[in-house]
Amino acid sequence: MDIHEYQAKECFRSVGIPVPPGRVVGTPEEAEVAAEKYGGTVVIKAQVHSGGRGKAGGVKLAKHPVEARDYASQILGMDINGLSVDKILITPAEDIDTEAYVGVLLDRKAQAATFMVSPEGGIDIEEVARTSPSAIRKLSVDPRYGMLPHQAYWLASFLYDDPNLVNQARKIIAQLYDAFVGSGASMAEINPLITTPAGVVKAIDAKMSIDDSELFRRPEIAEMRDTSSEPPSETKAREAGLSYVKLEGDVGCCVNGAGLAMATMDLVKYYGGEPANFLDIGGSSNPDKVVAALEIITSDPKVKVILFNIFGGITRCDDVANGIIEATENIDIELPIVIRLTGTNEDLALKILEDAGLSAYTSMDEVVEKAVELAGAA
Amino acid sequence: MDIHEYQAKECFRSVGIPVPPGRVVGTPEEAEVAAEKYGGTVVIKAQVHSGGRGKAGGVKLAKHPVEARDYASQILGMDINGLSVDKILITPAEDIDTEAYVGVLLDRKAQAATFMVSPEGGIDIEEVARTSPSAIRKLSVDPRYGMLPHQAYWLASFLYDDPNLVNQARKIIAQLYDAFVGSGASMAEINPLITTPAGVVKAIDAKMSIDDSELFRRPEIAEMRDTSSEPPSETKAREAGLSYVKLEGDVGCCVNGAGLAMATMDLVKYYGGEPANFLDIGGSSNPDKVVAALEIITSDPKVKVILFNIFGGITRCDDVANGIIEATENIDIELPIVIRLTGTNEDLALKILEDAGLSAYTSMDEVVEKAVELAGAA
Amino acid sequence: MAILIDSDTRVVVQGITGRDGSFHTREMMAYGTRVVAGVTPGKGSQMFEGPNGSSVPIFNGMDEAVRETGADTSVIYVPPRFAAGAILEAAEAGVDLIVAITEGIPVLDMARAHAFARDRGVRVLGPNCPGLISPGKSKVGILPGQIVAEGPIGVVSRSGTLTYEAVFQLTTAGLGQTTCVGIGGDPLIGTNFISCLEAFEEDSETTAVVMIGEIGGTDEQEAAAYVKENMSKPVVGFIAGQTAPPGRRMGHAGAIISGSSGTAEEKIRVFNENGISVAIRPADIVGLLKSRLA
Amino acid sequence: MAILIDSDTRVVVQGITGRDGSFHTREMMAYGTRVVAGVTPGKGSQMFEGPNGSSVPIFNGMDEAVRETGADTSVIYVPPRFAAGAILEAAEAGVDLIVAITEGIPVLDMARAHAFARDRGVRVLGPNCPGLISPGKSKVGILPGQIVAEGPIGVVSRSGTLTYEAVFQLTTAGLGQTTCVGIGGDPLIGTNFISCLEAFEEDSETTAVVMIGEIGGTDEQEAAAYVKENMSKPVVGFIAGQTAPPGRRMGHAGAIISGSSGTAEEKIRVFNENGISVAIRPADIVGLLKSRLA
Repeated sequence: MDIHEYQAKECFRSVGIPVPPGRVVGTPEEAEVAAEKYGGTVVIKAQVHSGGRGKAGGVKLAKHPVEARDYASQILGMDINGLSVDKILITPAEDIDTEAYVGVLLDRKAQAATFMVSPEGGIDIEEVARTSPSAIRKLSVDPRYGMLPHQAYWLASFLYDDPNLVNQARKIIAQLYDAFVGSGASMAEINPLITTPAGVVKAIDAKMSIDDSELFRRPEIAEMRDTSSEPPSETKAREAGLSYVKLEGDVGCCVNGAGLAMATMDLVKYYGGEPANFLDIGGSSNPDKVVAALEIITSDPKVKVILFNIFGGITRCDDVANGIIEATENIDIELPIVIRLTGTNEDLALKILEDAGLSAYTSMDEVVEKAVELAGAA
Repeated sequence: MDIHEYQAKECFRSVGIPVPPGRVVGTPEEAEVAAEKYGGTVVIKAQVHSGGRGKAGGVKLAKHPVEARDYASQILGMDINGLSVDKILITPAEDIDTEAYVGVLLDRKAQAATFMVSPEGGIDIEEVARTSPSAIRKLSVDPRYGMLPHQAYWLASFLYDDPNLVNQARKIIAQLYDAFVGSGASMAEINPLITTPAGVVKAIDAKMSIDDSELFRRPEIAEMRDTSSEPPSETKAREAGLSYVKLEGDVGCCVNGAGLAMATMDLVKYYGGEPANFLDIGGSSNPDKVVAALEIITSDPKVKVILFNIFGGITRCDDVANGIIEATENIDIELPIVIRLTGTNEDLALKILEDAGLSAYTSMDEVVEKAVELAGAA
Repeated sequence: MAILIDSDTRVVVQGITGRDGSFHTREMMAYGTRVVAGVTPGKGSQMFEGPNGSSVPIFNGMDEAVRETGADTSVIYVPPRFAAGAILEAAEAGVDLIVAITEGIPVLDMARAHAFARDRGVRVLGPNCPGLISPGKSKVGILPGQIVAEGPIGVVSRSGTLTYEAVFQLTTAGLGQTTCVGIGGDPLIGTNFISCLEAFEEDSETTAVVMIGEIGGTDEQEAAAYVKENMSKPVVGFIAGQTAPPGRRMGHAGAIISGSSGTAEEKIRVFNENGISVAIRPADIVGLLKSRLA
Repeated sequence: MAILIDSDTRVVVQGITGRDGSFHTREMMAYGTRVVAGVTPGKGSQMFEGPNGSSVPIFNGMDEAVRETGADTSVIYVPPRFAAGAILEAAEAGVDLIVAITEGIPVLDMARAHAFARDRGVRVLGPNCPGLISPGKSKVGILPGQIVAEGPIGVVSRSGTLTYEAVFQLTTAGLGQTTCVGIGGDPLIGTNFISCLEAFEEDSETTAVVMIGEIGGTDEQEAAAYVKENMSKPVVGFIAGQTAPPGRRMGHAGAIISGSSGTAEEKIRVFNENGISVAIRPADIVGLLKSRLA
């Protein structure tokens, strides 16, 4: 789960990282008041879960409160990479001497939190890692011992030569690790970490993603979720315990298992269609889950056909067939439904479905081809 | 550093261990008020850093507030193993079904925090460990991973059979580890851990020692030190940065190095005397430290002679001799002083001391024999 | 022959009395797996009733379970909140293989648990995996026994039902399996593709391997390099998620394209570069396999 | 021959610019120790001025210091607050021996640091120890070079000045030393008596060993059992603290009688039972040694 810049900054502050003050507002008037309060030049930043806010015009410098209000009204409501801006962060502008990059993420290969730091700030770290790896210093933190003092120092001394700056950065790096672990994060980033002409090191941007699996034990972080930044169907799917990602196509997919769901989407594309979604209904034949899945899929007006692809393993196909029938009886659906059921007891299942007037298949290719054809015809 | 029962209980409460409420008071009247507040029977417990409080009469059950006041006036001012009681803890008496023992200390061999638990409570764990080791379950906690859930469960299931009690004890054991690490303790003990007839597990006694080396970074715990429970000379020595332990003899010892200081005390005993103290003035020749040491030694009215035993290693003996002379000039001492100085530049040092009219030796045996003789003659 | 488990494997089920644990324990027993013990704290000294009047002793802890029954493999069906702790317990109790089925274990918990298992030389499969099955010998986990058959093909996959899909096609086409291994959909897993490929390469009965990957991470790319360097047996691959958008988690916690890395396109390219035949559709797997084995 | 350090030992000083660090570095250099590097974060690329115009490069970190100079031994003079971190850094940088002089390191910090060093196979001496000296070859720590002499006696001790006392008497009596090792007065130390006794037993030049213990713990008792089982060379022992009261810390954090365990009386008894000649007074050590060597 991504959290907003202002939330990540709050988290950073709580572990002691120096972060300039800021105020989150939702109207141009509030922006003006905040700018007045800080005095001087302020930065206005769109709070959306997207990179490239600056390029999209979502970050502006305002020299006085009235300008802040004007920019705020431009940015609020703006669309940035498909996300609508409804909150902006107002912070006093900082004098910047240098910019560096400090980030930490869970590295799969090292199986550990892994820092990457670079004396060049404002960069795309992935791009730099590819093009000039020597501009990055990398360190994995042994989960048995945590961040050791000399490791923080070693990273910090890659950013600066001045011992005073190294010392500040060393603390910030150790604190960033605390924030990372303390929040159950999968990624945390300060980009840029600046130095001011007075020799002070500060984090002026903040980015953080939380491991979804941590949220059950961190209700205060779970509450940070901004459902306004995602399609309502995704919110609903999460509440129903379904894995769902909205896409732009017209073939609604309802599959058991994440891998099979992806393979189904790929096959839709292969046959010339466009999947409307990723959806994993999990391993049960529970009709309630199927109902929720159908409601979510049909709430997308683009969807023209509903495609079930179910592999009955431990759960028997006949049970799944009965579940689908019960679900479709409880909900009013105008769209064509095509179903593929295979695995244990598939013959029985096909008969049940056909008796109920539903199109049933055992081949994945066949059903997908049919779904794409129906979507094209609709 | 030992902390009082009520302080340890506060620490236990802060990590979630169920501890009955309690109030620390210093007068019989306050004891009556506290007993009134709790209603019913209360326990009155002397707060001194000593075992065997019960046997010494420092723990009483009072059935009503007036009785509480009476017992309080008996206990306050009482002498328990040489320690005067000036604080008592009033807690509501608990119905006790069973008593168990749970303790954790830093084990030298395992180099780790090591738990010992026993289904018999109120015991002397050391005694039980010697006489019936099978009555104890022991577990060392790997400092790289901390207390693992199944380890806490394994310990708890040695105490109880009932899964409900095991579950409560499991949590308490994990919390005790948190308290131990979180306070920089070297020992923490719940003795007894009780169960009530209603099936609730609670800690009704609490004992904790803090590693002195942790205090610099735990000011809130350093403040718990109760200097009223130690001789003023020890308080003063600690403030002066000297290692000092008051004993009951009459030969005041001033030695550089802890091992040599112990060996000096032993030699005093060997020659028929009794050391008045352990004192390690450390490795420097700084006259200020010597002055502080002399003030501390002479504040003990039992002391009849002052014995210096200094081995000049890196610090040259002549420097040390000059330090002693400067110190003795700054402080008025009536008692005889005998000095042994050996090591680098000892000849030079002896001459300096003799010129200043001080008795100087190079043999440890000689100087100790002389000191014991002087103490006997005084 | 088979890899990782066979008919001698002695299995202890952690969380045996839970809904999933009890269901799948009966499935495993019905398949013929030697389930020798179960663990549920607080239910020690009870018996778990298996199919056909069989039963399995339940213990309060893994230590006792392993000591009393000589179990060498553990399978974990406990909820996410307790699952990393169950892995630590199993590793300390000294089994050789821990199969962690549970989905949704916090990744930082797993970083510690993997380190702990590594310290003790214990292999972890998963978490968030369907387990593994050596047809006709033993199954540990949740793979459906009825879709597999004995034969010469090794299958290794990050996915659950997609593996069933592939295995079912193999079985239907008469291509039985030595062992089918689901390595799990989490970002930090204990046993990766390479380690399974190594085992299949060494296994004398395995003649070819099907490797089913997906978006996210670089495990497939490293495996591909391994295949080129070290495998004499043909490998057919499939990658799910060609249509997945970047930055979105596709069900599995590990199935996410970060920036431009971990895409299906990249993985397919690397497979092709390293001599792995890539099936564009799951239905192509059998054909490619047959042509490689011909 | 000698144990642990000799004339080839290449020493890096952690905390070289501090008061104690700079003083003892000059002492070590004057004695002939090969001090090849110093470390003080923030002072990298400066030079440390040793005696007689010699100098030593200073580095910001141990990693660089070891890489650039091939140091194999580190000695730590940094304050208690940073000392455990310095040990971790040295262990990670890959020296073979870490001599931790600092007194007052939190014991829980040391539990982690010892585990870390064990993980990496690095020996720690101390903390809260005076270090060690192989007369005529090298000294690492704070032992005064002028009281030792080359010869056949191994000395191992938990104490500082009490060791000097014993060593000085040996030297005065014409009994030089192979190596004198102070293992430290803390409760958790990296190198115990046994490990030094083992080394002395193996060292061809050592003919007898003096072992100086004190109250607290059971290291001496275990060492005594080791001596009986494994040592062919005579051992003379001394235990300080016969008059120490129970429950009080006698200077050293490790010198404390807990309940009735760790008393001098018990240690002396165990020494006697295991064939270690016990000196009742420090002055008796030389005589006992001579009679055992006769």
